[in-house]
Amino acid sequence: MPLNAIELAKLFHDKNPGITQGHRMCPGCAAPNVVKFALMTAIAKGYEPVVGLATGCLEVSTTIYPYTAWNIPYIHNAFENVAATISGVETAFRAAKKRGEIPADKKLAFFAFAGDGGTYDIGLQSLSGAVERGHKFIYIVYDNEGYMNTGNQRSGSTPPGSDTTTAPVGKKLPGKAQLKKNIVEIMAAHENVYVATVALSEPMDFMKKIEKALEFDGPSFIAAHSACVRFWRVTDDKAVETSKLAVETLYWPLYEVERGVYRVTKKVTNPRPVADYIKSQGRFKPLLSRPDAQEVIDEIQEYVNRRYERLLALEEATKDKPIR
Amino acid sequence: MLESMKNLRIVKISFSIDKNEKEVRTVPANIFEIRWHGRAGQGAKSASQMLAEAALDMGKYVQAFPEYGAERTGAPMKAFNRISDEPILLHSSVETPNLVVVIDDTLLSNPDILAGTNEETVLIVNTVRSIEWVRQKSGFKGKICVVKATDIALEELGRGTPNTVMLGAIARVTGVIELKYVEDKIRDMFLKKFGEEVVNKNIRALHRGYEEVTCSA
Amino acid sequence: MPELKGWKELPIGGLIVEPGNAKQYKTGTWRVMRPIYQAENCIHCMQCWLYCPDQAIVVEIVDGKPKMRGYNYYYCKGCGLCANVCPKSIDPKTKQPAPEEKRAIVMKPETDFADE
Amino acid sequence: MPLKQAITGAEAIAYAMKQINPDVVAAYPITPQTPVVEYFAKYVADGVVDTEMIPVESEHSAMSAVVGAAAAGARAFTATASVGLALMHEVVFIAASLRLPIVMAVANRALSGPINIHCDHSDAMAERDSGWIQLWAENAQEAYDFTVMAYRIAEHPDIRLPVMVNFDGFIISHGVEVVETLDDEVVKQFVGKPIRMNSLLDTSKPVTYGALDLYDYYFEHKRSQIEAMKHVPRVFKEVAEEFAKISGRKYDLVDEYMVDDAQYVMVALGSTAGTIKHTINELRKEGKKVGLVKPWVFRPFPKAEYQRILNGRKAVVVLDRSASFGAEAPLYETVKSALYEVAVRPQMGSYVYGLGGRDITPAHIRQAFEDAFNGNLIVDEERYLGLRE
Repeated sequence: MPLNAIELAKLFHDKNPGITQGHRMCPGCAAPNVVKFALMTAIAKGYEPVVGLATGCLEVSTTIYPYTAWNIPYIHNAFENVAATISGVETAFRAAKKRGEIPADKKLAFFAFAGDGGTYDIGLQSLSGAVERGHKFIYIVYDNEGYMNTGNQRSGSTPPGSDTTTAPVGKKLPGKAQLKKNIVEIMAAHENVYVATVALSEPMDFMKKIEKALEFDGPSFIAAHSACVRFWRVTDDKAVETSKLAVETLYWPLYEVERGVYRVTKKVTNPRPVADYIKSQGRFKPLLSRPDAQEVIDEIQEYVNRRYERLLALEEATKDKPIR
Repeated sequence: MLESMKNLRIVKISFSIDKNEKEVRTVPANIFEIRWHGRAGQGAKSASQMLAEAALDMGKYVQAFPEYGAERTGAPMKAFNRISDEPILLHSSVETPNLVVVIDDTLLSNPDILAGTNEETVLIVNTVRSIEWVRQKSGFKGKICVVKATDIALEELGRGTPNTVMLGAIARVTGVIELKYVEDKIRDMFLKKFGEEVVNKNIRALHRGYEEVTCSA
Repeated sequence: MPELKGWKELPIGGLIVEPGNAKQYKTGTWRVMRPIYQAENCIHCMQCWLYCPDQAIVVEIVDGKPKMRGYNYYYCKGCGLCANVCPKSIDPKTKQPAPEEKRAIVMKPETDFADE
Repeated sequence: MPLKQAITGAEAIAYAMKQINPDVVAAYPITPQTPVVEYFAKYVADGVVDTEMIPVESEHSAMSAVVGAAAAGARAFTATASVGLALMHEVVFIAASLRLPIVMAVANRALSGPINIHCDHSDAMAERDSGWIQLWAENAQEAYDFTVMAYRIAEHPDIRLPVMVNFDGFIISHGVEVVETLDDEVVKQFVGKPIRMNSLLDTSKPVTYGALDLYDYYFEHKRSQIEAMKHVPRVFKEVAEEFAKISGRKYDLVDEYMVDDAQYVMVALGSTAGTIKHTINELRKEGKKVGLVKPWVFRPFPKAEYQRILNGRKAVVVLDRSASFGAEAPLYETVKSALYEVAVRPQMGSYVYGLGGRDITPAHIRQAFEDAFNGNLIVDEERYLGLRE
């Protein structure tokens, strides 16, 4: 039976799914839901989650001493090393199991959560190393496309034209010029890995992918579209709506790569123009008032179109051809 | 601090230049020092280590350490030994060796060979050439011993690795190690990995080094 | 705020050994808009419960089925995401925002409740 | 039966770790630490230990992974040197502040730049305020012994701090010396089972590691870290006493060599202390009243011992294998500061030597002692041994 809101409510209406109330994330933030969806799936499937967190909004807001919004084992080490840290925890688990110090049937699920800064940028090496080594863990990036914890600075994930404090839209420059780094492909290139994109607006797809990750014999990487209502300059109630637009415009295509086999999990036959997504968010407002706005939008649209075509082609080409 | 390390006494290590001439030499403090010259990859480091292990089995205190740079295979390199009846406290490099061992005679013109030597120092060279040639090439004033270690190794082992032959020569010339302890080491190192035959070949090479080394008067 | 403890009374390493004690922390004071639940329009689809980032939706199981029972205002930060994802917020015919009296969740300014 | 082996310091440490058979080792190779990891990897490959090894992609991840493993209750080990330790720097502090009983061997090597692979102490000195216990080995024997002792200190409930075992790069790491190793069973008994606390794997008692600790609590947590260090001398002595029973080798916070009647006392860390002892033996034969006080434990600094031993001596000469640019060399500064409070302050001299592996010989040591004999020490003058002017 696939997980859905009704089933989950029955399971979790009177208990916290690892993360509790009383955290201090901004009202309407997408990140707590990314966590909730992942952990509810794990618990519903009989796993006990153990969480590692990279420095970032989620970390800062959920563990302000002496309070913790985690009722499961939790470790924050530093900004750039959550993957290495959780690889140590996971290895300790294997060591303890091997030595019979914990029961052989104990099912722990190791999660690492990080923002895009801790994933695309400063934490990329640690992530790549841990995935290459094949630790059994699920790495989830809540991708809000910037260093939002410290007030909206540019990251490798920030899209072109988005106004940030370190790549602001100015009189001369139209904000960040570079395309968003394609972290999903980087991670998929590790080959013995399960990689997927998810969005809050597609909870069933989200949870199915977490389920797959839990069952995958090796590391998994999940990229979650995660609106920062504050610095994307949308109203507090718009996180899910923004994700929906991202999916419908193909700005955020939903797909998975399992050992090199591509599968587009949500086919969008009549995608809406990317301009709809861009125009829905205040972070692009300064861009839109520039004469070259259309050029930037066209560039993104062109990229989005080509990427989707490529994904469909890859799906076709890699069908039943796992790399290992 | 170990009890035995206190009250160090001066000890003398005796070594023979040849069978007839016994000589007692007082080495700096109580330590016999060896400097090895070779090329990286030729096995001077392993030889110095094996010598240390054999000396340890004889109840000596030992050190073996190479000099490290960023050199690659073929570059001139040095390795060192210290051997003593007492615990060795020194951790500086060997400055005035009692014995200089040259694994590769193409290194003889290198002035490093002579560094810190005097007329008391002994030089053992792996070469097919004569003692006179070595003296002329190196300008060394003290006792020179030569042994065709590579040739012997090729004959006995089928490989030009002169280490065990050189150890035989050192045993003969200095007495700081004795053949039977080196034999045991050879057995330890090769028996499990390569079997009896390789052990015997190496022991033959060791003995030939001992027998065939020749020294200046 | 709890009483600030001296260094000898704290667990070592800055560890927090009381799991999920953030539940003591009231985030309801952050609210400027208050969601008002209109039970008569609710279809109990659990979308509000699923998406509430602060787990502030009260649910009760009746005959094996989850029923929405309103809000835990101790935690609700008033983001309005629940109202946004609520299917009753949209008129199924016009696809336009439904009139307030037809909705299951209505957002009201917190100032309306200043006398409470 | 104890076994005398001619092995390198690196092998001695790996051998101790083999006997300890830790749960997790995460390490990245770096000269001159590499053979430690290589020897241990071979033990793993041969099934001599059943440790889980994490061949990480950097030292930063090595320290991060052992932090994760230790927080999960594992007995964890890593090893590094020089810039590798510097790359860990951030997480080195975190390991101590999370109170994780990790053990790390450091093959001391100069920090870049320019790049240099040889011994000096600048790497470990840069971590002296990181909250780690620092043990300093003079030779391969001490490197082995300290590694065997380390977990007993680190895991002690009054301490719960990581331990760094320092041994000089190349000189000790690659030098073959005689090491007397203990029986596997004796080491196993001595080290005992890990004392696990607050494990992340204990899902019945979930703990939060690494919370955001602001100005209302951070200071209190640091204070309790300071307190843990204060227990180290007592615990170290207890562990050392027990270790003496199994090994016959007696350790203390400081190693006192010929100090009873010494008027001129030298202070130095690591392998150079051996060369100093050798030189002291020679000078004693010449009737000179010389001695050495070597810190076996440098963090926490055994201040009381230094005050007790050095009070009233004629002169104290401190040799540092690292510089503190714009201030006094670290060991000198520490010793000098300790002596501020003694009744009769000795003359003091600071000598920096051996940077980047520059050799230090008995002649250099003699030179520094000669300055002391001649009353030619200036408290505020830093001098250099073996340096070309």
